Amino acid sequence: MAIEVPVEHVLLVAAGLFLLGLLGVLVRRNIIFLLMSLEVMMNSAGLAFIAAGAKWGAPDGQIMFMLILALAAAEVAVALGLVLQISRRFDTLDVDAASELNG
Amino acid sequence: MLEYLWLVPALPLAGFFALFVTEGKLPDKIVAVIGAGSVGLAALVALGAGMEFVQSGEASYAQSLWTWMAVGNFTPSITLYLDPLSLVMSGVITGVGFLIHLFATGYMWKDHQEPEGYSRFFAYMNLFVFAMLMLVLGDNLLVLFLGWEGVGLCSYLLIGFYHRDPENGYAARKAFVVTRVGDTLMAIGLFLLFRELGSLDIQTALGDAGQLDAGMATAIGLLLLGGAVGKSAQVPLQTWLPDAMAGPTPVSALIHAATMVTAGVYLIARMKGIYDLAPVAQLAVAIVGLVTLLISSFTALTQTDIKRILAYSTMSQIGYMFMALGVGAWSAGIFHLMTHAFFKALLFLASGSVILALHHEQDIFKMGGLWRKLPVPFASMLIGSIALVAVPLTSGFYSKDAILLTAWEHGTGPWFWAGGVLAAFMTALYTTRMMVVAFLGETKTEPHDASRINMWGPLVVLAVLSIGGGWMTFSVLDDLLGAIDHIPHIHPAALVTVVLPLLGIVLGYFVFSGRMNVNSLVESSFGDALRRFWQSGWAFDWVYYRVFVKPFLWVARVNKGDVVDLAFRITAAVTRGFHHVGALTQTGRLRWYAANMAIGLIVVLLIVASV
Amino acid sequence: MLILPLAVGTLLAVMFLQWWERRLLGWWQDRQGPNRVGWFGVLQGVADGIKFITKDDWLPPFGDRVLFVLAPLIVAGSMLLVLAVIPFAPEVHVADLNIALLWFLAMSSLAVYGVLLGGFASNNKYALLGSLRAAAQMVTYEVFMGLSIMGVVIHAGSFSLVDIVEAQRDLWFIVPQFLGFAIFFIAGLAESHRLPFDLPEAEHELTAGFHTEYSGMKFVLLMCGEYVAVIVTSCLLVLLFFGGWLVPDFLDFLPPIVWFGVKVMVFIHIFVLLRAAIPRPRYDQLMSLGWKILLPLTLVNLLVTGFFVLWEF
Amino acid sequence: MDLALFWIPAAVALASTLLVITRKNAAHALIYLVVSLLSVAVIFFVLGAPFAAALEVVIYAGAIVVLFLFVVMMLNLGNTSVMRESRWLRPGMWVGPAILVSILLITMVYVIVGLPNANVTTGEMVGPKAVGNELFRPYLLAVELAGFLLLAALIGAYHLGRRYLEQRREP
Repeated sequence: MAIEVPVEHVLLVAAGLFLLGLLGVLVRRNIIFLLMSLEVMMNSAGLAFIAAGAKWGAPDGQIMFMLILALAAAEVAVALGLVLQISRRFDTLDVDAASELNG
Repeated sequence: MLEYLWLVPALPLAGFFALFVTEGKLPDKIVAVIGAGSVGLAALVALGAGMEFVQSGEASYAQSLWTWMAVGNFTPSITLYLDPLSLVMSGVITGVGFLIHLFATGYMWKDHQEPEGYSRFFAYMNLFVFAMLMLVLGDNLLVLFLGWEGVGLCSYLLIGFYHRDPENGYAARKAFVVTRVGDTLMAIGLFLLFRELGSLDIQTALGDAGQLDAGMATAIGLLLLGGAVGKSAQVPLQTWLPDAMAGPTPVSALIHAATMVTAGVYLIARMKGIYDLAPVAQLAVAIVGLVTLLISSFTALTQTDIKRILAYSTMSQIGYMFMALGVGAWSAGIFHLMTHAFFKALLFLASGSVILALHHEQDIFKMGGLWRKLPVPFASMLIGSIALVAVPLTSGFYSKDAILLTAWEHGTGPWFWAGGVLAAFMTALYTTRMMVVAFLGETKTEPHDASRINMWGPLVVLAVLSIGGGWMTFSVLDDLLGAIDHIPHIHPAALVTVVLPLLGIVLGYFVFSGRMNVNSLVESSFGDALRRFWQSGWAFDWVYYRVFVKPFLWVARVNKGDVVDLAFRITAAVTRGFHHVGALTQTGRLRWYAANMAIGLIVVLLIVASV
Repeated sequence: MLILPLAVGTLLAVMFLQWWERRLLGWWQDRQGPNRVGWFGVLQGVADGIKFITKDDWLPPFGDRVLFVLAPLIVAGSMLLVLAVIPFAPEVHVADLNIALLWFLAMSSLAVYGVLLGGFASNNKYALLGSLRAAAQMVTYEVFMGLSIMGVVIHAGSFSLVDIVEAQRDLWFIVPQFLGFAIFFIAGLAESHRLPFDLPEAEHELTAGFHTEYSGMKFVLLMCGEYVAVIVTSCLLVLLFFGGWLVPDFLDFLPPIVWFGVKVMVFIHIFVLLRAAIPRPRYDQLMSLGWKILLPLTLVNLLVTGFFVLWEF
Repeated sequence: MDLALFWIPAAVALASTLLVITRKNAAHALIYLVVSLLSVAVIFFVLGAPFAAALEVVIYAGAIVVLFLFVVMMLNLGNTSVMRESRWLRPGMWVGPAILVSILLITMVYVIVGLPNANVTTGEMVGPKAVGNELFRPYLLAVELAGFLLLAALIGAYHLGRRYLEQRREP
């Protein structure tokens, strides 16, 4: 099942997803929403890779997507551990509470 | 034996390593055996190799060991090169060196100043002998330079041997720094030579020396002279030698009389081919020698420290050698180098036994009447002195006479001869002064002679050599170095050179034993000023302190805050300022960072799109 | 074409199964079981259905209404969707995807949401604990459920279930892949959170676990999901390890679909038998069994399988 | 007609993603995130990448987002957190980021539309076998690296998840 879709349409959708994710990162203060937005952004990157791979009929795009997947899994595992720690320490999920690393 | 030539430097090096790695844990007797034995064996090998070399009748012998490094077409090799010059030098170094080592085994025994330093002392001495042998045996100027610097290092270590007294450390530093001035000049000379001729191999370079234009040859000659002046304590870099007497007396004998200071003489003799092309440089050599000769012999007359007298005497004798090389008496210069090594080592060692017997008393005016109490040192001193004064039939007479006769015939007139004769007269004067004041007259101290055979044995051998060295080596040196006009002709000049020292002895005896009163002359204001001027070594230290040391210290004080570093500190401050500004952007707020990344992304995309 | 009969048949099968399981349990545990409605209580399912439909459709006022309604739909829907890729016989299937097996894994992983959201939306501490357990348990067992069937995929060289069945014409994969079968069986048990692995709804500690607040038709949907999961897991066991509709030649007097049904029934009975026979483990025992024993075993199985396939023994 | 098969899931994905970033209730947002991921999976399938589609569902939707939900449940983000979210999410907060993102959107659209060979269309099917062959041959090193990364994440998550970290804070 493969349908002919102009590649720039897919890229536009990927860009839209990416920007929505970015908007989420910029607006939300809750760290969980932030992480969700990050997932959206990574997913959009994966979509762009898949589109590129599909354009050339090459499996490389899917492989890149799998690597992104591994990255996302690793990131979520660590980030959720951090979320638990932050919620225990600061008793809030506000990312700005954890801004001790300022210059 | 020739094929074992490599053993000559290798044995002292092995001795050094043996003493070095054991860190002074060996018993002193074994240290003595290793320290003196390694040099003794090297002397035997050198003797055997030398005899075989003389018998073979070859002009030179080269033993190539290995290639040091290969950088492009620059491939200096470690090659030992034996010719008459280096044979004489290595014979003196190992032979006299061995006798001094032997003496030192007694002199340094249970040394009260540095009881733990016995092994260290011999390690340094062995290393010194090794470096000196590399200096004279290397057929490459780079190897020569290696030995040259090694000698400087060992000199530094040995002058500062009694390092617990800061004065000695100062003397060692002074020797090191002053000779470094000469070494720098020499290094520049070597660079020039390499640039012009493309090789540092001595024989190749001398063979190609004809390609040099006159100016370049003069420049190289003068630069090499600079190096030689530094190492051989000639004017104007002579000031370190008197202070170098801070080291133990065997060190003074070995380094500052017999071997190291002659390295400059060796260098100029070795580079004869260059000086043949540069008469100006050669004349400079002669002038340096003459000036040093005069200055130091006048200075020696006013010193009170027995070792300082001998140090200035050494300077003046090396001045003779330089003058000899400068006026073209190449063989006579080397001949004088050898005889001087004999009698000056004898003098130093004998004075060493005196000093040891008097519990490190060095002021001659606190001695007196020692001849009865210390017969062997006195006899040795006496023999050394007459050789130094060049009384006829002693070794010093033959060599000095040969030099003066050549100077008489020099193209610029008899000026060098006159200076040499004047200095010879002065030599007689100060030597007599030293002997009369220290050994005759009334007894002022109670000496304690503890010398054993390992101390007076070398004295006897050296005394024999000082007397007979002139004849014994004649035939050999004739063959080796070419004809020496050694037989004093019945010639006005020759007569003067014979008679004047004898006059000096007589005059000195009467003056310094008190039989002739010259107090009015000495105590006049002019005489006193002159005496103080001479005693300070013609005020060289005073001038150098004001011209070099004080301005340098001033610059250092001004530069305490490090002016050069200012540039870096300003850079650092600016960077830190930027850092503070940049740190303001680092808010620790994730969303701020994300927004910045988004802006960056926009910029990058715009750049990509516009290309 | 096949979708409608499949849906209706599945619902009927669930009704039947629900009664049949209780009957079997009654026999095995030496008690009565439903035996009043109809012949041997056959119509018990129908009676239950009428009861559930007529019940008040209650929503907990303290919970999250949207998610509360959504959860049973996900549970039932995801399992029903798996049925779409199961070939009951040659040419008897809704869709022959070339990634049918992955489809099954994807759907079973989505099923977690039903349990999780159900417990979360109830806003009840038993439900919350039950769904937390469910999440951890199902995510855990999903890992080696996927890995255990990769041995089969290696042998068959395809994700398509039809291809996998066809690849077993000579030898059922139960022989080379016994370890894979055992692990898949255990993981399937845990995925459908059937006894003895029904810790999300362990009634003696958590009342009824994640579905404590559920009643009426939403409860029916949850039940449906569970029974469909049992059926689906049995189907896959048969398809992956027991040759699907294939039987030895001397047995082909019946059509393939019948043989398939027979095999599936055997596994459903085994599921029920396990429920009757084995006590429930502790939660931590369940997790350490998964991570410390089954996962390494699965990896070893995969490694050995790969080794043998690559060297063509 | 074919394009509809692409644009319908794409529209769903965009809409649900917009809902993800605007929800106040974390659980609802996660459900919309799952919907978004599922529609992206459909897009993958449509683009001829069935293996990636399956992985998207199994791992992204089935494991990663479940972890999110798990944490949300552990922290028990109830009505108080929803109220806090509405305090944090004042309408004025959207203005700046929205402007920034719009600029970026315009730039991206400009770049994408201006791509040189815009007429090339996708359409080839790349099955799991091709992916596997490629993955374990030229990309073997990347697989190993991903393995390292996951192991590191495992250890990091294990460490971060322990309770003693917070006790150390007390003097």
